[in-house]
Amino acid sequence: MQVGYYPGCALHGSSNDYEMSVRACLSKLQIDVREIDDWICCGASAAHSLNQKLSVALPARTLGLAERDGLNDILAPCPMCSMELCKAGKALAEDPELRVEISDIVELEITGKSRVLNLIQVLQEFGVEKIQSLATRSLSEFKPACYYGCLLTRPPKVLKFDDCEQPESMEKILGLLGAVPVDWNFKTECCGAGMTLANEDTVLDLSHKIISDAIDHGANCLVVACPMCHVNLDMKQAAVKERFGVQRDMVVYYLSDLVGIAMGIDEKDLGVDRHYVVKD
Amino acid sequence: MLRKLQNTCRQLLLEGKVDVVIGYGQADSESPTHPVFITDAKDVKKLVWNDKCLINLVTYLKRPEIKSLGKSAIVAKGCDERAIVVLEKESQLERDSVFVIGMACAGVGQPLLPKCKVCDAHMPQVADIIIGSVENPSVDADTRYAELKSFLKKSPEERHKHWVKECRRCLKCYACRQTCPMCYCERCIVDVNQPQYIDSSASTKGNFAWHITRAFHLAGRCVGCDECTRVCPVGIDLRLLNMSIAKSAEQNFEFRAGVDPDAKPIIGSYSEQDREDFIR
Amino acid sequence: MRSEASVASIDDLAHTRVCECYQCGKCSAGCPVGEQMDILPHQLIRLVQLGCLEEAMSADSIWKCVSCLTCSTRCPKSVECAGVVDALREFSAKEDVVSKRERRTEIFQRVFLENIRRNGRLNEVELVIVFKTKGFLNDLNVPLLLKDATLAPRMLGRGKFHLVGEKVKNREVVQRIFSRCEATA
Amino acid sequence: MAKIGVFTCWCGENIAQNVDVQHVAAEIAKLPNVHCSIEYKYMCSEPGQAMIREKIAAEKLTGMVIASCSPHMHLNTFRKAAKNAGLNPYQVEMANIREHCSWVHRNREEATLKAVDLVKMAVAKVRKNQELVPIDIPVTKRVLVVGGGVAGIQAALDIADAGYEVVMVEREPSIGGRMAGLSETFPTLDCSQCILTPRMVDIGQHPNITLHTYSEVAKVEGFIGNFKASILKKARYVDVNTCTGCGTCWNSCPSKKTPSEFDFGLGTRTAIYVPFPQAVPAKPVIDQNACIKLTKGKCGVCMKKCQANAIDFDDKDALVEEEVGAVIVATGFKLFQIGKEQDLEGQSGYGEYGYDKYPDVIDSLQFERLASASGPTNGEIRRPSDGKVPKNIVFISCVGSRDNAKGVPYCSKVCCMYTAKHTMLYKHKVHDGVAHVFYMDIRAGGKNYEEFVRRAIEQDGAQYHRGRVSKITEKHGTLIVRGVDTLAGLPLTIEADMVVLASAIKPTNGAQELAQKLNVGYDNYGFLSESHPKLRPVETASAGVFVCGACQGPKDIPESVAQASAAAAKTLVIFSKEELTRDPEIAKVNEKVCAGCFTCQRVCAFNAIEQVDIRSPNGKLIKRIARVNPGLCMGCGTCVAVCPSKSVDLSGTTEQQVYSMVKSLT
Amino acid sequence: MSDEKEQFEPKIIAYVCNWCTYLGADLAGTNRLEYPANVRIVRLPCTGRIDFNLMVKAFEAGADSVLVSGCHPGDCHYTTGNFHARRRWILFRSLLDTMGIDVDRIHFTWISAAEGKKWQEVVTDITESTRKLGPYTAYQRVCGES
Repeated sequence: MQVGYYPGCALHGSSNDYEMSVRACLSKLQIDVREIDDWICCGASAAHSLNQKLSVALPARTLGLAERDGLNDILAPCPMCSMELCKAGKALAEDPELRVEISDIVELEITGKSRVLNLIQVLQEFGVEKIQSLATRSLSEFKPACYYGCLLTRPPKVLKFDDCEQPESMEKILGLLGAVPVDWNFKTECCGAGMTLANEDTVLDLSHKIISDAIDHGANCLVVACPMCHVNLDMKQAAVKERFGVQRDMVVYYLSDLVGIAMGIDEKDLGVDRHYVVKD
Repeated sequence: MLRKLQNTCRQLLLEGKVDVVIGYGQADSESPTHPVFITDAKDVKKLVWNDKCLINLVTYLKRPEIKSLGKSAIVAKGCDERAIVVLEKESQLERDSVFVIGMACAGVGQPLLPKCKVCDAHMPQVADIIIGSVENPSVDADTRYAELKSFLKKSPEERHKHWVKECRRCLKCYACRQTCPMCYCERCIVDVNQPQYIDSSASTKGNFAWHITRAFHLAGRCVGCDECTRVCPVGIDLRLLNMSIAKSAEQNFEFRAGVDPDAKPIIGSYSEQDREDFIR
Repeated sequence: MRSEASVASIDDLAHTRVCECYQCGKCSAGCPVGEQMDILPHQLIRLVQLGCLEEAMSADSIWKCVSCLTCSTRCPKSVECAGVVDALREFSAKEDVVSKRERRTEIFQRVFLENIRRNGRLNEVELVIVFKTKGFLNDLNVPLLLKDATLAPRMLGRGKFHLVGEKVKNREVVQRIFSRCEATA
Repeated sequence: MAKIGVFTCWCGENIAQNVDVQHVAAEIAKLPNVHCSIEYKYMCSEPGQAMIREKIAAEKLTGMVIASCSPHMHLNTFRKAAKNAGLNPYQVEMANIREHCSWVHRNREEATLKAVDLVKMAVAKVRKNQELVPIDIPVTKRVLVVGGGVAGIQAALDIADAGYEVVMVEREPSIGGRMAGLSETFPTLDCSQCILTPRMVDIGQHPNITLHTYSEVAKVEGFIGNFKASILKKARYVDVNTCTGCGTCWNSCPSKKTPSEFDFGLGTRTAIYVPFPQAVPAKPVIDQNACIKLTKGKCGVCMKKCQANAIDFDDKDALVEEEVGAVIVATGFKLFQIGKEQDLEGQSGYGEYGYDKYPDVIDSLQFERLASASGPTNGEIRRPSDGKVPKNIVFISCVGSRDNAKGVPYCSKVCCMYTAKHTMLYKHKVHDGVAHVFYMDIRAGGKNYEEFVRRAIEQDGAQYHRGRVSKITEKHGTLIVRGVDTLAGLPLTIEADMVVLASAIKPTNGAQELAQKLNVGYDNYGFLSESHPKLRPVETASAGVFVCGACQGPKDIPESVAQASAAAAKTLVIFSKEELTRDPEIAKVNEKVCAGCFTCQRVCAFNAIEQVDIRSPNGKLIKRIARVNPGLCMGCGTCVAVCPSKSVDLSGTTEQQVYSMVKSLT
Repeated sequence: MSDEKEQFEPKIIAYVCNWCTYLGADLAGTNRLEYPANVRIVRLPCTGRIDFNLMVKAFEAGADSVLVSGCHPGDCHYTTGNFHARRRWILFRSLLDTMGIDVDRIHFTWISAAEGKKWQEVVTDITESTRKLGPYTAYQRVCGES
């Protein structure tokens, strides 16, 4: 089982704990992860804020590289990257003129045919049963509030993944591993995403709402599949606490953390110890 | 091929699958072929198959005297076969009341009949059994209607003169009607005298009206077997008239009579998008 | 694609037709940062419908937008609201009418892209430093300059901090892509 | 020997001015068969007609031509005159020498020449005219009414009261439809059941009405005046005739947990049940999926308890045939599904409103039940989750409606009104409560409607906010409604105890299938199509089939009732004669020469052509030929044009008539 | 003027449907819209009823031009008659063209009950264009022969 891999800047930067955990899981599942050679940044919100053309071209370059390496399925653990790649891919696949123009710009022939997957999709497609078979311990002590954020499901027309208002795919996976996900409200509400630096107030406010709703519904941890969400909910949790005073600390796991834990991977190898909020 | 043909027919008759076989017979290898109606398995040796088999035997299926013989098998070339498709569409025969022996045919007549030069039905399509095998060439519309095209190079006046000339020669023998597999009306319109649609006296006017009528009554039905032309004692080239409608049908409605058994007959169906550039 | 702001060029960029909006306000209702917006999403669309692009482009809210796509996702008329905001940002920056109060956000986006242009991938340390300086030069806001300074050591502690960021091998092509996109846009 | 009279009219100066009428008359007089040629000032005037009548009688005319105005103007006038004088009206032809001649040509000479030609043509035609008699089709004076809601009830009673038999088919165990479940009705706030139930009882007791409840239309054959409908009576397991409706059975039924359809799941019912107390018939049915006896084989308490021995567990579905002359479709509506599940291609639910997630988010029909005195809460507004009286309630209109993204672009028309009503009902019952309404536009066109909405706002203090709601979440049992007030330009978050969604109106299940059985058209959403949006609002493409109520489009009660009476009136027109008289100018097949290619059948827009087997006395098939059903033929003559052997002809415009007209111009 | 006497008056036969074009012509009358007196109308229920034989017959009867007119597509009183007609006309014209029959002498139009003006224009134009073409001697010669 082979899948192309697009870590994106975050996972090679401050969110390397996410990368550790993803890689640990996938290798345990014997999924051969092939990082796209010389991939470049997807441009994130900056690109589509300032230059639409760029917001297609940057992801297109990476897609082109993947196609060159013959990678049909690409895992992009960061939803922002994943969405930008999907969006560009769709646009290219549907608009021949654009395809010609962009291929010229990025100096690569692109079809836009390759499939871009987020972490959840990869786990669903390549391993739910496998995970169960490899599971060595039940996650029964975990009552996670699964947090999808914005870009795992949006825009639905492009991603066609899960229900964009009431998603359940994370709950399904974790449920199978013995965890008891709570039903709560803020699954798809935004945490402020890329505004962490540019507009912290927003981030703190939104993160607070999310964390406290999770607590209200009896969650004992949060589960995310997005580096930005993790930064805002984990790294910024102290600041949130300081400003709004939430009842208690919430450990924020990556989906791959819990899956890994279930399969008996050491928390260190998953990078869980690198989180800001840690279980005491 | 001939042996296989004869064996097939013998079996059909012996097993009582059919009561009569309509096929080609021939006095000697020099003389032209003629239709034979074989009801006794012993006689199958009378059947011949060679490039003198010009007749479209399908025309006999509509004859009451043949019908009265019971279930029939018919020897049909790919081009003749199309007539069966049309007759079935027009409720003139039930497909399973006829056993169609399709003959692979690369063309008949010495020299080759004009229709064979542009034939794309070397292999039968709907036959119950196909004897022999031969490459089925694809022929584009331009080639198919090439002769008409060159005729249309004449000015309207010349064309008119041409047909007036032809109509003067017409003997009103109605062989064109008799031989046409599609002419099955119990009372032909020329025989109606109240009102008199077509002047039945020997007049150019009447002949003119007749040939317009004959051609148009075949609109969307003529399969281009060209029998009308072949049997015309004075050699009027009626194919041009049949072709002009067939071409228009193919151009305007992507329709070719007898080619697609599932296609709606064009007289009796319509599309709201039919062209009307000529309508004010 | 048209290069100066107009209702048509905004429709083009956003792949939508603003004329389809019937002002139900669902976008504004669902916007996570609506409370902080001077001009609400549906009002932005209205301004574009009316052709009052100056007002729209110089609004704070287009920079408050966190691009969560909630508006576009829930729009009953499938108007690409977030796309329109992006288009407004692009034109606002190009025509230099960015609201004073929101310069920082625009600066951040620019710094981010410059960073990519140079390295092909994001160098976070560089991003933080350059953004902080440029941000400071913009508004001379000292507290903001010092904020998060404490984060750095904590991040280091967790090995989450690479002082030397990655660079892609083929950076020339990245730069060419940038210049070509800027040329055509 | 034909004796034709030609009457040329001056029409005062209208014709005479530009046409030399005397000359025309003189010229025509020379034609063969023309027995008399007369001109006169005003042929259509009484003296003119009198003269015509005299001539016909005196000269024993076999045909006549009136050369005057357009046949669209006076053909019928002169046909009547002929009839009164004993001449078959179809022996009358007209030459239009006014609209088509004197009025459009100034040159008198040319106009006169043309007039002569036109009259000649008419004479040539009339020579070939045949006597025609209007075709009479026997009418079965019974109507089938499909659907027992308020529309069906209205139509049925109108017709039954007029003295004709009605067969009513209702899918549910009781008639009453949606209206039976409503609390009070706008704009008068009168109790829905109080006005409807008496009408339901009338249906049950009316001597002219046969009622098939718990039944569906399986098949409909035939044509106007002569339909044959087969009706599927679903197994009821209760003999309606012997059952007294005493109630012992449902009071003793141990299976009590089934959610009540009538209360939209807000209450429960037993396995043997009447949907609601005022049901008609007041006889129960057994829900075979809930009944312990029918599912597990044991129990049968109801049978033991039943004094009347009305219960029969071996009951089976049955088909009954009904012959009717007309059909009225009144199948009504259902609500758009707000949750994830959708039944129509391209429609999707509102995950953002958490309808299937939060019990206190309900739809408008559920609210009607809560507000209804006969409802699960006896008319007290209590929320489903904990029975608490909601102090803050939010109503959201246009849920589904006008929402292209969810696949329902149209306006459901009644929501604005009933939402205003809901706020009033709520305020009248919960005086200290606050009712919020989120709306996009208020559509209150109708007598006393706008006033009604204003009353909700001004007197009962409903808080109206112009804007849609984006998301509903829940916190400690309170619903957090995130909306906007676009007029104030403010995002709005309201903490509500209950939310009511005004869900879009859709045609009820199976409406399309029924339409297909009746050859009635329907739109993308399954609403049945009327044959003309303005002038034929209750007629449909198939003659004798009428529509009324919400199955044709969103409608309120007054409209549905009005439309139902219209459908009844149209039906009574059909019933007003012993036989349907149809214009005899229709197609006819010459079966002797028809070759049976059935091209005519393919071009006929009215399915008027049938295939008929001609058999020898010993039953041997001779040939299959086409035959025209006079009940369906509309007389367009397209079949004539496509028949290669001219074996079909059109009475009134026969080939002979047309060709002799053309020939007369030679 | 003398040459006006000389001028050729074409004979035009018009086959029109009863529900649209015939009423359109009526309206032209009611509005007193003047046009040449060369047209002879044959009223038929529907363009669907108009067979190609009728057009041939018209020429045999000495028509210099034929006009066939009915309801606009979608407005047919019998819902689809004009659609079927249109399809036949498409095929028929190609046949006539091959036979060298002057297709400029067969005119097809859609004229609604409200288009009195259009009727006036169409008839005027056809009369004038036919006048230019001159009498249809070619066909009349055919009819002459025996």
